[in-house]
Amino acid sequence: MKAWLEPLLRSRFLQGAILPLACIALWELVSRQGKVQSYAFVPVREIFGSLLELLASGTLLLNLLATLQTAASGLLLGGLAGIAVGGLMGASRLADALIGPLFHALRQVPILGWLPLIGLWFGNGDFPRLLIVCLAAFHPLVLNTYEGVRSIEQRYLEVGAVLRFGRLQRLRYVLLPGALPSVLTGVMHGLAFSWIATVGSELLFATGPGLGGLMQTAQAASRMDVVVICVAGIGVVGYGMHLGFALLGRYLLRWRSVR
Amino acid sequence: AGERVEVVRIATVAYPNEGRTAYNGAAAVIAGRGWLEKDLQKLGIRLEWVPVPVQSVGASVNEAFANRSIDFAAYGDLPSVILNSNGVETRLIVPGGKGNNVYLVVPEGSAATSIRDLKGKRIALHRGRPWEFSFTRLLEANGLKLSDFKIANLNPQAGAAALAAGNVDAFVALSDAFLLADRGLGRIIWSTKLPDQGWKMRAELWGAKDFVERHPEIAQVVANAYVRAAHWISRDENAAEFIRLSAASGHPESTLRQEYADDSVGWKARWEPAFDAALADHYRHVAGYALDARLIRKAPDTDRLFDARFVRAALKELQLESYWGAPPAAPRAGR
Amino acid sequence: MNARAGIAAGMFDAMADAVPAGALQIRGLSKSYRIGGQAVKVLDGIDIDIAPGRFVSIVGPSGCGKSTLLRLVVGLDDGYAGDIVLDGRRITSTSLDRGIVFQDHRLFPWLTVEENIGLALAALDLPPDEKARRVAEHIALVNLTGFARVYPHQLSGGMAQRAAIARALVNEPKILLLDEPLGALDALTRVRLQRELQRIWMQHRSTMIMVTHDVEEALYLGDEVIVMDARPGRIRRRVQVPLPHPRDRASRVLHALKDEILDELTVAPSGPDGRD
Amino acid sequence: MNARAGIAAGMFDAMADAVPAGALQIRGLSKSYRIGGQAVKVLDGIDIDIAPGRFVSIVGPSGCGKSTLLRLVVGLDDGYAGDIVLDGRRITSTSLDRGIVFQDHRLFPWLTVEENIGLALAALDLPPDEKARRVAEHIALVNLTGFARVYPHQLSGGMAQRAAIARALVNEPKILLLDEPLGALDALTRVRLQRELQRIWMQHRSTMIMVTHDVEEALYLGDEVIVMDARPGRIRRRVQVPLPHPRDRASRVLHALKDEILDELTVAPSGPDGRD
Amino acid sequence: MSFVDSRLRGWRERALTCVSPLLLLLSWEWACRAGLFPEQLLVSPGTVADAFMGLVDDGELQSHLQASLHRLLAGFLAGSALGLAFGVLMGLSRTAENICSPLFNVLRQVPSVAFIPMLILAFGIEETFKIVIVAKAAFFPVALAAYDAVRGIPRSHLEVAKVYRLPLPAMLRRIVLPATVPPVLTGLRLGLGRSWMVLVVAELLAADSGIGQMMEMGRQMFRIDVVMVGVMLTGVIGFALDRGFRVLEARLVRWRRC
Ligand SMILES: Nc1ncnc2c1ncn2[C@@H]1O[C@H](COP(=O)(O)OP(=O)(O)OP(=O)(O)O)[C@@H](O)[C@H]1O
Ligand SMILES: Nc1ncnc2c1ncn2[C@@H]1O[C@H](COP(=O)(O)OP(=O)(O)OP(=O)(O)O)[C@@H](O)[C@H]1O
Ligand SMILES: [Mg+2]
Ligand SMILES: [Mg+2]
Repeated sequence: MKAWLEPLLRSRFLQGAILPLACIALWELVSRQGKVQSYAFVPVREIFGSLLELLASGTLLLNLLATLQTAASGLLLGGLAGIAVGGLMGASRLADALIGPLFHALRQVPILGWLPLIGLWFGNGDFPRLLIVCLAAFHPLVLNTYEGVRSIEQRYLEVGAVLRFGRLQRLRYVLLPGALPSVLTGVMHGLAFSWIATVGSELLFATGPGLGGLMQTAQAASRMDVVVICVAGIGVVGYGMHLGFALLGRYLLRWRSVR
Repeated sequence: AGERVEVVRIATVAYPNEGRTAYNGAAAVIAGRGWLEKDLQKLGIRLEWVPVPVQSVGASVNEAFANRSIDFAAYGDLPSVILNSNGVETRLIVPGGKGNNVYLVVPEGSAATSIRDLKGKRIALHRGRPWEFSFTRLLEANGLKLSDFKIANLNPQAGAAALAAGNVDAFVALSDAFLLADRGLGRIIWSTKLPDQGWKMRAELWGAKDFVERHPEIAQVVANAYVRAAHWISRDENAAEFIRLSAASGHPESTLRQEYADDSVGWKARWEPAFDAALADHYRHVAGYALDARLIRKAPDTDRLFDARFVRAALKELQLESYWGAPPAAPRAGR
Repeated sequence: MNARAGIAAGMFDAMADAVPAGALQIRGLSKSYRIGGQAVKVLDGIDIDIAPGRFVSIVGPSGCGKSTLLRLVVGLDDGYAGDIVLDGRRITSTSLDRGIVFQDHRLFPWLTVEENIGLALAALDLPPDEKARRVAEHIALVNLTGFARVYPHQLSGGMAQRAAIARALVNEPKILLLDEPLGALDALTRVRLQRELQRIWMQHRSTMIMVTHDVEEALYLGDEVIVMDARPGRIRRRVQVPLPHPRDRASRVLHALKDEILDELTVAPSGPDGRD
Repeated sequence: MNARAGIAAGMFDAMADAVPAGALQIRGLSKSYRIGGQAVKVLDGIDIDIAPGRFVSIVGPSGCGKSTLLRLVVGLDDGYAGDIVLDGRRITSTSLDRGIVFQDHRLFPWLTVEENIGLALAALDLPPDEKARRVAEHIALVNLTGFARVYPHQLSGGMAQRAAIARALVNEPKILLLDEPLGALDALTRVRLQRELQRIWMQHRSTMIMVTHDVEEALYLGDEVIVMDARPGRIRRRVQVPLPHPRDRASRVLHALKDEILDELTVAPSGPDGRD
Repeated sequence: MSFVDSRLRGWRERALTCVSPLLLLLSWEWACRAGLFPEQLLVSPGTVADAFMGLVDDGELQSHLQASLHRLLAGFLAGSALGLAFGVLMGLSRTAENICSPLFNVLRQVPSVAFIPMLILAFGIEETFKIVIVAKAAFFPVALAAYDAVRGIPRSHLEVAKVYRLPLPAMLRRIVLPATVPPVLTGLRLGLGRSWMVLVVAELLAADSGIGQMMEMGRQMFRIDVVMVGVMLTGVIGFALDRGFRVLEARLVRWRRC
């Protein structure tokens, strides 16, 4: 191997670029196969042109911000509620026995099943959509917090008992930090789910600004280039948030001795 | 008269557009010009548009009517029949004109030229949506049934992809059909534009029966606005502007223009809010179809769903009685 | 069992005030664990009386139930038969009066050394700077100055053990249970900490019970050395150490006692099943 | 450093066959850890030569880097400066030739004692019944018969340590590194295991390096005792023990050496920063 | 003694388990009787039961259920198995992580619905396509959970494996698997939930049969009782599958002290 190539190939950044570039190349290849393929696989050059256009007009940014806002509020509200419920279920057998069955059953009901009832209770505005996003973030955080709390080693709980921690202290010094790795995994899930739920609900019921709406309109117009840009934008922005949380996680879990 | 009304809620199909909510059809004009808002304001009533996403208009509006969270709604034919057959009563206040076209598209290379050629083939059709009815009337006219085909239940986006990929032999579409045709991916072999086949997909203004009965004066104001909008749109000089407004739905103006061009129904006549025999016939058919397809358990008497008095009054008030020609022989109006 | 406990507690409640602080009475204590589906007796017929302010060392073969005994006394486990009574009250749960240094250090991996130590003060109502002062003082005591902000995984085995000792000492419990607290320490550090333990014990006149495998250490610190037997864990012998504190390590008495105890420990065990 | 390593490895490769098995050379070894953002030197300028089949004991203050040294020798960490060369090859990773008993026992909580011990044989190509035989034999060796099917959390501290010893011994490594392997054991068990270690060592003529805080133990077992200093960890002294094995614990020579080493360890340390 | 105790506790817990579903059922019935909501929208449990029986008699429910369960199981099994393998690979190998993680984390954030046109081009409109969508929904949460779980294995465990040079299969079976059981099972449970959801969406957008299709048609037809049958059914099935995971977990982490 050439000497200059080796460090390049080792760089994390470049390694990470291999697959995306390969995907783009493959995409381009497919798009050149014919009319039919270029219907869904729009040529890269065309996409790029539309991207510049969307950026210049500010459309992309505007819709992106709207989606971000919904997703962020959903993640925050749903996530906090999830941590609370999951922590409660994990820490108390009684709560687990009481809430658990209902939660696990309801959790499996697809959101579409709830739509008539949600519409019935909360009408047709922005709130039901926020609720859907909240639920998307809620489930993984309940599950992961629960699991995190349950997997805290008995010996640490015993230390808490010896030091006579009150409920709050137990929560703050033992349960939360002990469950933190798992909670952070839950946040990672919740991040993606709430993001997906935001876009998905916009796609299905959008009437206002948002990437999903933009995509929906573009789909109606058969502007597959815009659809692809939206998909890529959704992915990339989601990835950006993922990186942010990953960084936060690394800081919060600095006490861990892992690989 | 009844208790005091503070707000009138009208559900209408809406699209996200440039970061704002855009309405379609008459609502776009009414909302854009602020007509209804002003008129209601004079009565001390607030107007609230309730946007419903295009993907689930029927179900959302029906639920909203049942829940009394809206007073009026502009939406399709089949859902209102379903709603009424389930005991939630609504009234057709202002007919929506002659309606939108439904198209049958086949892949570019297909040899099929009529629906009969497609017998036994695979057709993409989104079940339960308003255009299903138009399509079944086509089948009926040709002595065919849905069960003569392999129906692939696909939403319009998936249907377009499936047609492009050659996974289906035909695709029942709205004006998106032109997008496929323009790209050379599909060919339109039939549409409701054809002269002898007036089975366009309808959408009209409906009002909750309770509300209309208790507050006819408010219903009148609303009807006035819709008739006025129909009149405004139907004038040739406003056609371009209307198409521009409608393009907010994402459908490019070119497809919209194609949708309206070459139709057996002229532009002006297309928007006539007429309670004519064709309308009554249409709804009878819808109810019959719904019953046959077991979408409902008992068919409502559709003629009783029409409340023509508001349109009549509106035409008079707006002095449009002769605009669309002589008032047609009205069907038995409700009550 | 609950009913019995109630009566016992009531009985002792009445005498509670009369008994001075830190007096421990263990009567007919036995404890079983389920191992592989069957109950195995780990402690059997333990009777111990410890007067307040005494220093008791426990030595015994590996697996004889020393740690189990300490767990019971500190109140972490109430599934036993017999009575453990502290100052006239039956022990039913933990208390800040009883501190313990676990055999495995059990520092919370997510807290730094100083946070771990400070945690022992969390349940106390002290001003923050007083808490900080005490923590710093105890970090210095176990010679971890400079490592206050370090996480447990960055500590050596001995350092972690010292941090655990600091955590147990910092809230000055009336009874301190130490489970091989100095096991992982080098001779110098060990001697220093023995001296500190003794100083603290004499200063607070607290009751201390220390498990150790170092007979010399047991004798140097203890007023009494309890020698245990394994399977099931029983008390084999109780050796009084009739010397004043602080003691001279080279004392002849200590050496004689040491040989005696070592003999005791190294003869064939008298367990009923003869294993080990 | 990679290039250097390559050259060094090449050089030693050539001599590999000439050097007998289990010879360890450590040259100019130093190791730093990042603590709180800054690099702290933990080991500095360590030079050690260990001939094959030798038993070397290491003693030194808590935190002086003994465990770190063993980690490096076993090949778990290659972020160091200097060379560690085994039988002519630079150590770059672990090998079945090198076994270790960690200071914390590191039994897998989800495996029973026998599964934990059997794990050490997973990479060996032995028939299952031979593996089972060896495992059973080593369980008996550390006196855990009857506890084969028990999970680690059901063991006492000393029992877990013994299981860890069994795991390290079961695949008969050429070099065995022992990090305070007998620290949590009572006198009797300890003496027994010392004897077993010695027997195994003499039988296999393997090289053993043992960290211990018990100077007597270090001298009783070791051909050589390395005394370390803290901050940074350095070698302070190397004491040869000129006695044949097996030895008499009461030997005058041993006692004299013991006093000498204890003196060495208990005088004020000569660390450059004077801490500890 | 403690044995009887734990038996009693088991029974008590089982009894408690029924409390919340029963409460929900009761309040539902009460809300219907009190007429809090229009009867067309909040149908009573009795009506739902009738609708259920009706659908069962027609055989309609069975065929929908069979279609959905087939898609769910095939998609979930394929997706989660791949996700598990992929997550473990990324967790164990730095190179794999560096190469795959950006693309993985980008794709993870994109709703399946957005891929439908591309998936149709690639997989047609038959079962494969639906199964692929479900598999995708299960793949990502499971892969992420497995990856995080493997990354979270304490260094000390991995070091022991290294010292004994465990071959990969032994390493996976003896260390990676048991060390990651709870978090991976949590990932599987999440993945299952996602699969259900996406399946129903997919059936709604592009299918002729299945519980999702049944619910959507029920909604279009304003038959909320049919929708509720779907809701109850998905809930009960999901709950049963979830219980399965719990039992599995209990067996796999027997070693843990509680
Ligand atoms: N949680 C448990 N479940 C089952 N058995 C246990 C449990 N804890 C301890 N044991 C058993 O109880 C016995 C005594 O254990 P204990 O830890 O009290 O011994 P020890 O005297 O402290 O020994 P060491 O000196 O080795 O620490 C051992 O045989 C052990 O196997
Ligand atoms: N992972 C780590 N990160 C940072 N510092 C570490 C790490 N591991 C060890 N150290 C530091 O290295 C020094 C030496 O640790 P080591 O474990 O080698 O000591 P030791 O000689 O084995 O002590 P002991 O006798 O107490 O076990 C200590 O000061 C410790 O704080
Ligand atoms: Mg113990
Ligand atoms: Mg060490």
